[in-house]
Amino acid sequence: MIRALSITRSIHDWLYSSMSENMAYFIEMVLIAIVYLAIFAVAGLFLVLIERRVAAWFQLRIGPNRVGFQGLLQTMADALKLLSKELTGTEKADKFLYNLAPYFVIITALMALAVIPFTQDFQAFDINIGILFLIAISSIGVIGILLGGWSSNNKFALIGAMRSGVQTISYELSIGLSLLTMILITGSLQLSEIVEVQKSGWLIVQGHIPAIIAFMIYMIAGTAETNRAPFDMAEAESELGAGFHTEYSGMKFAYFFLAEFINMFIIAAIATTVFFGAWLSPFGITESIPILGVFWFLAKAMVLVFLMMWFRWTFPRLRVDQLLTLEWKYLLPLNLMNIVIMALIVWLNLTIQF
Amino acid sequence: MERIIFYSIALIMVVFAIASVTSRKMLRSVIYLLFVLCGVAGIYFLIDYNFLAAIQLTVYAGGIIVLIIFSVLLVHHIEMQLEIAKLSRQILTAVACMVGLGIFLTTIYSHEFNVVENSRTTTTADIGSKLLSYEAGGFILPFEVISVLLLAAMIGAIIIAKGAKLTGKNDKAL
Amino acid sequence: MSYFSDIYKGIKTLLTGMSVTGKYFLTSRKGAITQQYPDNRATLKMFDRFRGEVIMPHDEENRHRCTGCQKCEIACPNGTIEIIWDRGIDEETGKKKKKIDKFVYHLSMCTMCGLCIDVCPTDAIEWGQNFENSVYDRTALTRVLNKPGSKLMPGVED
Amino acid sequence: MDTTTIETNFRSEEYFINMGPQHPATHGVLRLLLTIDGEIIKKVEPDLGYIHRSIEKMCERDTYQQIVHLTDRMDYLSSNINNEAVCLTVENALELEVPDRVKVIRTIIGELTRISSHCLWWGVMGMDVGALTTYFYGFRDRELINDIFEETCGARLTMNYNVPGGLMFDIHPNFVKRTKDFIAHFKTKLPEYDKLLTHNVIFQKRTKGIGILTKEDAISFGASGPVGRASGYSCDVRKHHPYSALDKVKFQEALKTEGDTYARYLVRIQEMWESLSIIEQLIDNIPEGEYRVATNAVIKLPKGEFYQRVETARGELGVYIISDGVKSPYRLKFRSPGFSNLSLLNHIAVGGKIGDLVATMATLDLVIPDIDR
Repeated sequence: MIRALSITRSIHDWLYSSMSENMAYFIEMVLIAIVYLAIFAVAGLFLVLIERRVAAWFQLRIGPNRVGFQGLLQTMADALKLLSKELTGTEKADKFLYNLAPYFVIITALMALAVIPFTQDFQAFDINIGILFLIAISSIGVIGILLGGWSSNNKFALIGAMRSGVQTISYELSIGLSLLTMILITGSLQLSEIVEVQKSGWLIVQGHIPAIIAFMIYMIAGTAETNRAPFDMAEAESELGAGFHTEYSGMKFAYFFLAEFINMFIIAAIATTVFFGAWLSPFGITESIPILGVFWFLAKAMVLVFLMMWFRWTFPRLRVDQLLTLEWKYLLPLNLMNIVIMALIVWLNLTIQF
Repeated sequence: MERIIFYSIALIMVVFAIASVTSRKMLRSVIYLLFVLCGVAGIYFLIDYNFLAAIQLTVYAGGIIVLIIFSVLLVHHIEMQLEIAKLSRQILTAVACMVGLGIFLTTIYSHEFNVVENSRTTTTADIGSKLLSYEAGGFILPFEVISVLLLAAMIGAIIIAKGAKLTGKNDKAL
Repeated sequence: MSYFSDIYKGIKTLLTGMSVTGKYFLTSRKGAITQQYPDNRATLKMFDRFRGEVIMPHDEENRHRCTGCQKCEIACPNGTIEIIWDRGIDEETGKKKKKIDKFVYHLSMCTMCGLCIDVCPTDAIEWGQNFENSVYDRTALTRVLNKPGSKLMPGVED
Repeated sequence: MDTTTIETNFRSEEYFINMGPQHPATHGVLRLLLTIDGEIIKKVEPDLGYIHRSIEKMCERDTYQQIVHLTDRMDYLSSNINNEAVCLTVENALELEVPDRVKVIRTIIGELTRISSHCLWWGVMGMDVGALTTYFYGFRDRELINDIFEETCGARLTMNYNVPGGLMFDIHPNFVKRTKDFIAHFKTKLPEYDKLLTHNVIFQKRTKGIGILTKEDAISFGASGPVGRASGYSCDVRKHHPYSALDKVKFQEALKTEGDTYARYLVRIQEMWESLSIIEQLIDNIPEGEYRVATNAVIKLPKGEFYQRVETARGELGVYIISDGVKSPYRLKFRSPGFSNLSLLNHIAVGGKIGDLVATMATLDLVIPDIDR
């Protein structure tokens, strides 16, 4: 739980002193859940705004700049608009699964957020198999998309869901293997330990060439995992209308939408943690001020998020069979080769350490 | 606190297990099953078997369930419902289930369970070295046998997938 | 070996594409091609030949140049123009003479083809610059172009 | 549901899907009835008529001056070329010789129209294969052309600048300067198009070897324009039956032999370069003189049949007029390029994936009003 930040410490003490242990425990859990929900909502809305502004700048436009200062409240207004919209649906849709699907997507995104080390001790759930947990959680998120596509009783949505399923199952391999490459250096799956190892140099520096290859594979697979262009097969608006969320409206659509952006942030956050030293400052310049770790973490994650946006607004979309070709013929063999090279490097002690 | 969590998870699992076998819509059954599996993972987390919990999520929830959903998606139309079985069969199944439950409960209640204080969590490194150890208590043989089995399954899958194409060469009509 | 060269070439072309969009991203401050339309009304100037709507200019003494010859009405493909005319007594000569009562212009039917203006022998009608024509009731788009009490400019018919 | 229906559902592999009339990839209200097996297309059936306005029938009511403005609304992306086609037909029928100035201006504006149409196509092509940014880059350059048009004739899209006998009014004094500015600007932007899309490995994978149309099929389906030329069918009306000032300029007909989606893409890119060179050859020496020959206020064509074809941005547009000597045609028929190009779709898209269909349709460059009229 959140320990080092002194305010949380005092809240913790006060809770345990003023009521029974179970009650305090329960309240603490609720508090943390609320904190993470807040992070989730703010980050989601903020990322949507960033995406729209960045897209506008790539496309020689201005972007939203009316609501609030420089359009800062634009997504808030959009969320309010979506909240007030009618929740439509198709006839003969499987209503239970149709309503359930968005929550799958959003809850898995939220759960993944829990293990991310924003800074020293700012991590809700420092589990000893952190990376594995992230992979496990991300594999559940796809169920929401599959369900949403199937239960809307729409053929375009069904095709979108199928594509998404195929894509996510394939690219999970690459994500796992490229992270595994880095695990060879750290020797631990625990995220806090992975950060600890990087105090003697970020992993992308420590592992040099294979680490860079692993990073590239990770970014490609991560973009595919979040269903973003150029891998947005599940939505593919010029082919399928809106893909799996064709029949969703109002807040249920917004859940899918927000989850996409949170997933993008999570992918960037994992990359930051595993490749770029999480909250560690470059060359240790702000070692003495631990709270700046949040800044460094977010800055690095934002750069990677920007990279993914750059991909999205530049590249054409792949076709569904080319998507699988890319994974099974290019990324996977390269990844396996890369693991062997990395193992050799770790074995021969060729890693670069400061 | 842990007791409360355990009982709530157990309740969820029981409810959804019953829902899973009684639902007449196939995909809904699968989703109920998914909740049961997630509940199992929750219990693993509760007793600090993190690795097993994550594996449970990856393999069962993320892998098997997705595959089942996928096959349901391929063959199942949204309006299709499973038939209700005949009354005689229903009774037969209920009796069989009751007998099974009875056996389990008697076994569980007749055995004395000792409460062991869980002092340390199993790390991945421990599990890895256990899997590759060939000393007493090592799992190298089953581990290797399973990998051979998986390889065989993979080759079989490839052959089934390629089958149509291989015969297609001779058959012009295809 | 073509496997690896394919990968290399692929990545290179992707990076070239990214450099193009990246360049525009960096110069985005001055490069925006969109207009902030309702805000820039004051500075927004249409080209002088812009076809917004048909207008009939009047001079300061409330006189127009339309003789009511109806050539525009005939030239219009859509029946946009309707001229209601009358025979009045000319003040100078005292003879009966054709003059317009109402020059009705149905903006909702106009396709801005310009044939009426092209065909007008006295240049009585011309293009206006207004393009903001949204109204709540389409009857508001039916306009009478000659102002009430307006007269024909002298010398036009000669 | 009983067991028999489950059996049939289980066995049916092909299913049927409605693409359109409201679908982002059909670029208008075109409805495609797709028969699909998984993602593979088994049959494409275009369903037309959602925006039919019976332009040809309306022409039988209108005078020849009035017909011109209706053609704006057919292929609205090459409206000026459509206008020119009608005017040329009428002028030929009247045996009216228009001044050189008119011919040159018509050609320049026609080529500008072609570039503007191809710019839009390029942007939309990128959007159809998933690169959304190209849309804005294409429109950025297209806006400059539209500005030229707006300054000269007052309208950006439905221009109606041609009248039988010449032009409605003379070009704007800024026309030459603006056009030259545009050429200079566009020459720096076209290589960017290549960097962004043409050379992109994903784009090439998406388009190469997709939707192949052989030369024989191109001829027998009546394909024209870039679609025909990408299959090696030399069908440029500007080259074979030059009209206006096109006999005075030198340009190359963009020809490719592959016949796939990528070839159609390349042909259009090359056509933009060729159009630029045509404009460059003409822009500096627009002859002085009249911009219009006086015609009768009511044009009456002599009895007979008249046909004129021009090359629009999409291909060959034919105007066929039967006149019985009165002020409106007895019958008027437009041979529109989009209609025959659309008829290819079932032939070349079958066997591809849904994504291929979208890419193929993008290179057919359909404008639905042109097909439906």
